[in-house]
Amino acid sequence: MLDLAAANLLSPMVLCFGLGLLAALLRSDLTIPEAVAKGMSIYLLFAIGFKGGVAVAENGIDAGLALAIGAGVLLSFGLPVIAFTLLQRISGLSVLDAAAVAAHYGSISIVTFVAATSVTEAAGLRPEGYMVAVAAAMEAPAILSALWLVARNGQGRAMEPDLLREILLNGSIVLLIGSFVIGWITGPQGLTEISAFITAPFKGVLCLFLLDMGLVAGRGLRANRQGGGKVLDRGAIAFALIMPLIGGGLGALAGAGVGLSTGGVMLMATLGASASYIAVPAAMRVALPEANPSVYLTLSLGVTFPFNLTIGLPAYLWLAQTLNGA
Amino acid sequence: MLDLAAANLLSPMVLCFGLGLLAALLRSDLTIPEAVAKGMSIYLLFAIGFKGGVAVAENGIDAGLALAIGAGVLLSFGLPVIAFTLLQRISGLSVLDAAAVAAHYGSISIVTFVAATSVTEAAGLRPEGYMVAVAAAMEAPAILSALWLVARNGQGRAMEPDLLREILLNGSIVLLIGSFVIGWITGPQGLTEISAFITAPFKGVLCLFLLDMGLVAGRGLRANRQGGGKVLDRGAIAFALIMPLIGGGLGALAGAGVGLSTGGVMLMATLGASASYIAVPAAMRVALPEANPSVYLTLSLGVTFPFNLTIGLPAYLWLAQTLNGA
Amino acid sequence: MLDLAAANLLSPMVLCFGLGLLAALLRSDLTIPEAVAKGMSIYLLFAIGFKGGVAVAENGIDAGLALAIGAGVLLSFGLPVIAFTLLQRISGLSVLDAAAVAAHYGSISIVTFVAATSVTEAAGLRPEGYMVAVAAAMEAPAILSALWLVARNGQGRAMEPDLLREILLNGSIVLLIGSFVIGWITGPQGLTEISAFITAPFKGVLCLFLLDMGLVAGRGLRANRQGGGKVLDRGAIAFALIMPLIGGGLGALAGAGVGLSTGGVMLMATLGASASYIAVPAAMRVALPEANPSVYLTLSLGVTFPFNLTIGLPAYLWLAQTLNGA
Amino acid sequence: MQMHPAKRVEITIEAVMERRLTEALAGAGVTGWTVLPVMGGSGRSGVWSREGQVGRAGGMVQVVCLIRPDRLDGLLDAAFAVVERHIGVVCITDCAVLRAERF
Amino acid sequence: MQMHPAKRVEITIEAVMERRLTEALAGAGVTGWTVLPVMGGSGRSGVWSREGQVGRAGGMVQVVCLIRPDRLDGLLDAAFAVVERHIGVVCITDCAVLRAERF
Amino acid sequence: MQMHPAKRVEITIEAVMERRLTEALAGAGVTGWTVLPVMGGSGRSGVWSREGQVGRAGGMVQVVCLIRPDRLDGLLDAAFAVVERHIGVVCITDCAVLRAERF
Ligand SMILES: Nc1ncnc2c1ncn2[C@@H]1O[C@H](COP(=O)(O)O)[C@@H](O)[C@H]1O
Ligand SMILES: Nc1ncnc2c1ncn2[C@@H]1O[C@H](COP(=O)(O)O)[C@@H](O)[C@H]1O
Ligand SMILES: Nc1ncnc2c1ncn2[C@@H]1O[C@H](COP(=O)(O)O)[C@@H](O)[C@H]1O
Ligand code: NA
Ligand code: NA
Ligand code: NA
Repeated sequence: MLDLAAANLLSPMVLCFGLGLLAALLRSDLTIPEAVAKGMSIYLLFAIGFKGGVAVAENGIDAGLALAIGAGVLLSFGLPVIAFTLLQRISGLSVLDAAAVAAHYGSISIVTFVAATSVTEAAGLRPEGYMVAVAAAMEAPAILSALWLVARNGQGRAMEPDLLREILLNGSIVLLIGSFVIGWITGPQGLTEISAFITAPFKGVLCLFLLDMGLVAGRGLRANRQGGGKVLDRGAIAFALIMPLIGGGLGALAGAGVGLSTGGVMLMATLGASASYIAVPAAMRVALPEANPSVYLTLSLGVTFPFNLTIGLPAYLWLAQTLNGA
Repeated sequence: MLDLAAANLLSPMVLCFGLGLLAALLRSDLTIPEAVAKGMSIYLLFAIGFKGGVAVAENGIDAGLALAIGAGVLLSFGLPVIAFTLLQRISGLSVLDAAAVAAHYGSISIVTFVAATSVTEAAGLRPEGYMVAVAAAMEAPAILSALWLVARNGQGRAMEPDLLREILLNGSIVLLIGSFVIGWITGPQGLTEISAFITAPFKGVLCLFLLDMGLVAGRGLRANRQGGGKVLDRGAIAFALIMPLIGGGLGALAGAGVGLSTGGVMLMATLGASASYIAVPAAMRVALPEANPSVYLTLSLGVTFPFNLTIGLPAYLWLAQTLNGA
Repeated sequence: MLDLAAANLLSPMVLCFGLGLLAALLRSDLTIPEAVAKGMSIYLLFAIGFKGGVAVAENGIDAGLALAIGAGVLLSFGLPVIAFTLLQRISGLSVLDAAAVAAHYGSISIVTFVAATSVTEAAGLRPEGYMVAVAAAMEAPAILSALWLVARNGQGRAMEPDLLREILLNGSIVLLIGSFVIGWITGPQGLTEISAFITAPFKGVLCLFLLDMGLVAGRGLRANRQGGGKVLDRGAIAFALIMPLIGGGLGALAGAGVGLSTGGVMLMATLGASASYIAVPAAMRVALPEANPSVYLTLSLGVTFPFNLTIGLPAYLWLAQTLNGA
Repeated sequence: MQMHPAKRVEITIEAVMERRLTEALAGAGVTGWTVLPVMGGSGRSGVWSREGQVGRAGGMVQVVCLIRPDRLDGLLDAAFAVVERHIGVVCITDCAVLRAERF
Repeated sequence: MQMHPAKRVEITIEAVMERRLTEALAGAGVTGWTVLPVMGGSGRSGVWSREGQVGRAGGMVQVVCLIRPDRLDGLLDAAFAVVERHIGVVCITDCAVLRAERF
Repeated sequence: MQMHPAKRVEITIEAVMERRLTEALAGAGVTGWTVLPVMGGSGRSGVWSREGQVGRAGGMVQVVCLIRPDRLDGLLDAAFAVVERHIGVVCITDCAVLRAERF
């Protein structure tokens, strides 16, 4: 496992993230235009969804898909409860802040997922193509779970009907599922047509995208530090390092339980371990505007994302290999 | 022809457009940043112009070029008259609106042209490289034609001198002709240098671009529906389905008449059939500001573009093959 | 050398720049969105830095690196003095304007450097990978030199401490050095992973980027002409044609002096010859706001950049070959 | 040139709330507004910028409404109901407009 | 700090008309303005947004002019001649500026 | 709805000066501002536009501050110290704000 970790730390992907982080912490004016970053994330979602669909078209579909989605949805509903309880114990966060953070950790980070795919491929594994559907299915339930936690703690309010539609149809879910279905329909032949676009340059785009993630995470950390660092206590930071291991462990168990391949188990672990930093923050701004965005964004993007990218991914791969006896 | 149509409907290109349309109609917040969409369209224009120029460099130039351009210009001048007459008969549009719509149908849609190129290539055809020059030549005449129609109907006004320059030198014409000339000058050797950029990823970029077109068209349709749907009567919508067939038919005849290859005839049909949705709308906002943009954009982008992309292209291909006895 | 120059003039790169220039002078509305242009420049910097690092990983490092950086820094400090003296003699520019211009010519233009790399490769040369580090090292010293010239001429003021950090950590330096280090660490294996992204499409992206440079330069020239053309006297324009030859000559000598390969000498000449148009203008707006940006931007971007791209690069290549007896 | 007194209301609000705000405005009979992009800012909830998009999911926007003075209260009530729990600011200025029939 | 009374004129207009407007302003002797991008809006001609660029070819922009009060009429006449047949709004506010020599 | 008098200060300045300006504002105790992107403009130093980025390294931005009237002078002093040697304009308008506790 240490070899894996070392190789991962020295991959262009992780180094690019590190460069972004460093540049931001040094207050360099290096920035990637918002439109370009959004363009790259659209590219990555489209490519990964499409390739997942093609894999399903090639290998056919089995009960595994339904089981995996079911397990994923359960995880997404359940993890926030664990996260919330943990936060209540080890951090001084308010109920609202703790619930908002919990929503992030039940949901998933698609970039972490993309990076994990890249790691599985480097390890010669071929995860189930439908894992992208599982990823999409896990985005939203955690939000409902967190709102329920808030309500149960006496601070609930009616959920705006429109919000649910917004969450379920948010851009990244629609693009992921849509390109998955397109890949499924067009199959390997469709892939041949566009693979020079979605396969060959994929890793390079991911590197530049992670450079931007590093910049954004670094700026967030700096802003947090400037704010006196009081926003986050040690308990909360410990949470952001422990929770991915819990989520990753449960994800791996769930994946192995529903009979996924080693690559699939690794991806399931990653989904459990990763924390949203786009869809859930947006939903929280609408549903729980009083929760402090610095808290959940710093934890999710500033602590857990780098942790997963550097240490988590090799650990989940190792876990998957161990569980599946590979 | 039905096979062609079915294959076309299940191509990644058309499915991507459909995904965009669906996402917009479901009110998903999926969007492609304006700058990225514009970047993709610059890429597509540059690539198609360059490749056209290289094809001319390879095959040499003949009288066909001048004839094809002549035929295209005539079509672009003539089609608005047909369109205007038809609209006056079957729709309730005002003179100004009808003339504005007519300008769009005389002119061309470069994305439809790009998609058509991709269809001809899939069919193993090698259209004349100079068809991109024909496309560029057909953008502007229709606008003059429409302004003349307005004047003849007693609502004319002096045409601003600057407008003509703006139309003739609009970005897409300049880029298309410019890259065509560059491709011509540098020839196959120039293509070798940059083909990994302009050839390999071309189709994939086109897919993402069509996703955006679907989003934009879908939002337009939705806005139109919200507006009570009163903007467009049935006659106008029927027009948007009939007119491309007329334009496509005349285009195919003109193409066969000047002796183009089957691929060239197919592209000429597409140029006749397609309706502008960038250059002409901009010109109309300046020259005929009282004409309602919802009318011409909904017809051109919301009805005719999807029609051409899905049903039109295979039909024009079939027509070209029939006419050229291939 | 004439062959070289002719081949260069008809390369897609130079023709694209010419197209942009022409489009702008004709007042076409062709524009490349700012975000896309910035995205392309990030891509180019990342790719060139990374490939430089990989080359160093492959060939190992030697005393040449330190010597070349030393020579580059000296040039960057020294060239502004020459430039300033020359301007004082042959142009009517004020002390502040002359110093600001001098800063630009001591520093470097990374796009010219990228274009030069592309020329060396076409000539079958393999310049030292660490030349990108030399390029990064040469950005800043010229600014200090120019501020010192201002101070010596009695118009100095305290340099804001923050400005130095801003200059040294400006985005392009950080990205260039960062990706250089990443390429160095990951070596040829890292390159294999992402070469479909950073190697194959490189030249095509460069073409589109130069198209944008042409547009920007052309608009600048037009604005300058509209302003009555009085901003720049003949002496200043002569300077912008002579100075690159001086800088290029000294750069070539320095490169040959520290024992660089022919490709390396050519790049060193290019660094000496090229004038900044991003980092230095930004620094000048902060440090010498009274200096007229039209002056330094028109000279650097409107005169020297096109000169280097078309005539300069083949000349520096010829010079390098002559000096190195190749 | 004939000018007509009006009010200019400028609402700076999170982008995620834009649709909700404009729907509330439309609900209150306000049919004219213009949305401007915002690059960054600072307030009680800290400093943010569009490029370091941490702290404001998707950033903020500025919605500008020109309105007849007698319709101001309706607009403010509608806007306030949306803005209330959220960060952001509302600024009202006296102004004059041409072509009063548009407001 | 010394302030000088001035007028702030804000013209929201289609992007295709921007050059025509600023040329008209320059023709009327107005040499200072700032152009702001517009993301979307709503008016008599419906709702539009920059991302769903249907309904406004190329979107709209906002041109802001600060001007000495006595020059307002010239500016409005010039602007109105361009804006007249087109969609868009014009809003005039009293303001104060520093460094009056610039206006 | 309860409104409170305030001042709206709009500072158009080169993008390279933005951080220096906001730091000066913060130093003068001003904690609220909004930064708007600028696409182009014209002034004594000529015409420029973001796409033909020659003439203004990195373009300009507009910083808008809403502030209690009694704090205006402090703000202007701080801003002026930064803006003084640089191109750009400052425009001050009377306005009203909701939620006065924010200013
Ligand atoms: N006094 C102010 N002047 C201008 N903009 C403000 C002011 N206060 C807040 N804002 C804007 O509103 C956003 C949220 O402010 P707040 O609710 O105070 O955190 C800030 O990021 C600014 O964009
Ligand atoms: N009352 C208003 N307040 C602010 N902006 C407006 C108003 N009315 C119109 N606009 C802007 O002007 C554009 C065109 O308006 P109209 O000419 O009414 O269709 C709209 O899309 C808005 O951006
Ligand atoms: N009178 C004005 N009204 C609005 N904006 C102005 C005015 N004068 C200058 N500006 C803005 O400030 C920038 C620099 O102006 P200047 O310092 O006069 O060159 C211009 O490019 C405009 O964006
Ligand atoms: Na998770
Ligand atoms: Na047509
Ligand atoms: Na130099």
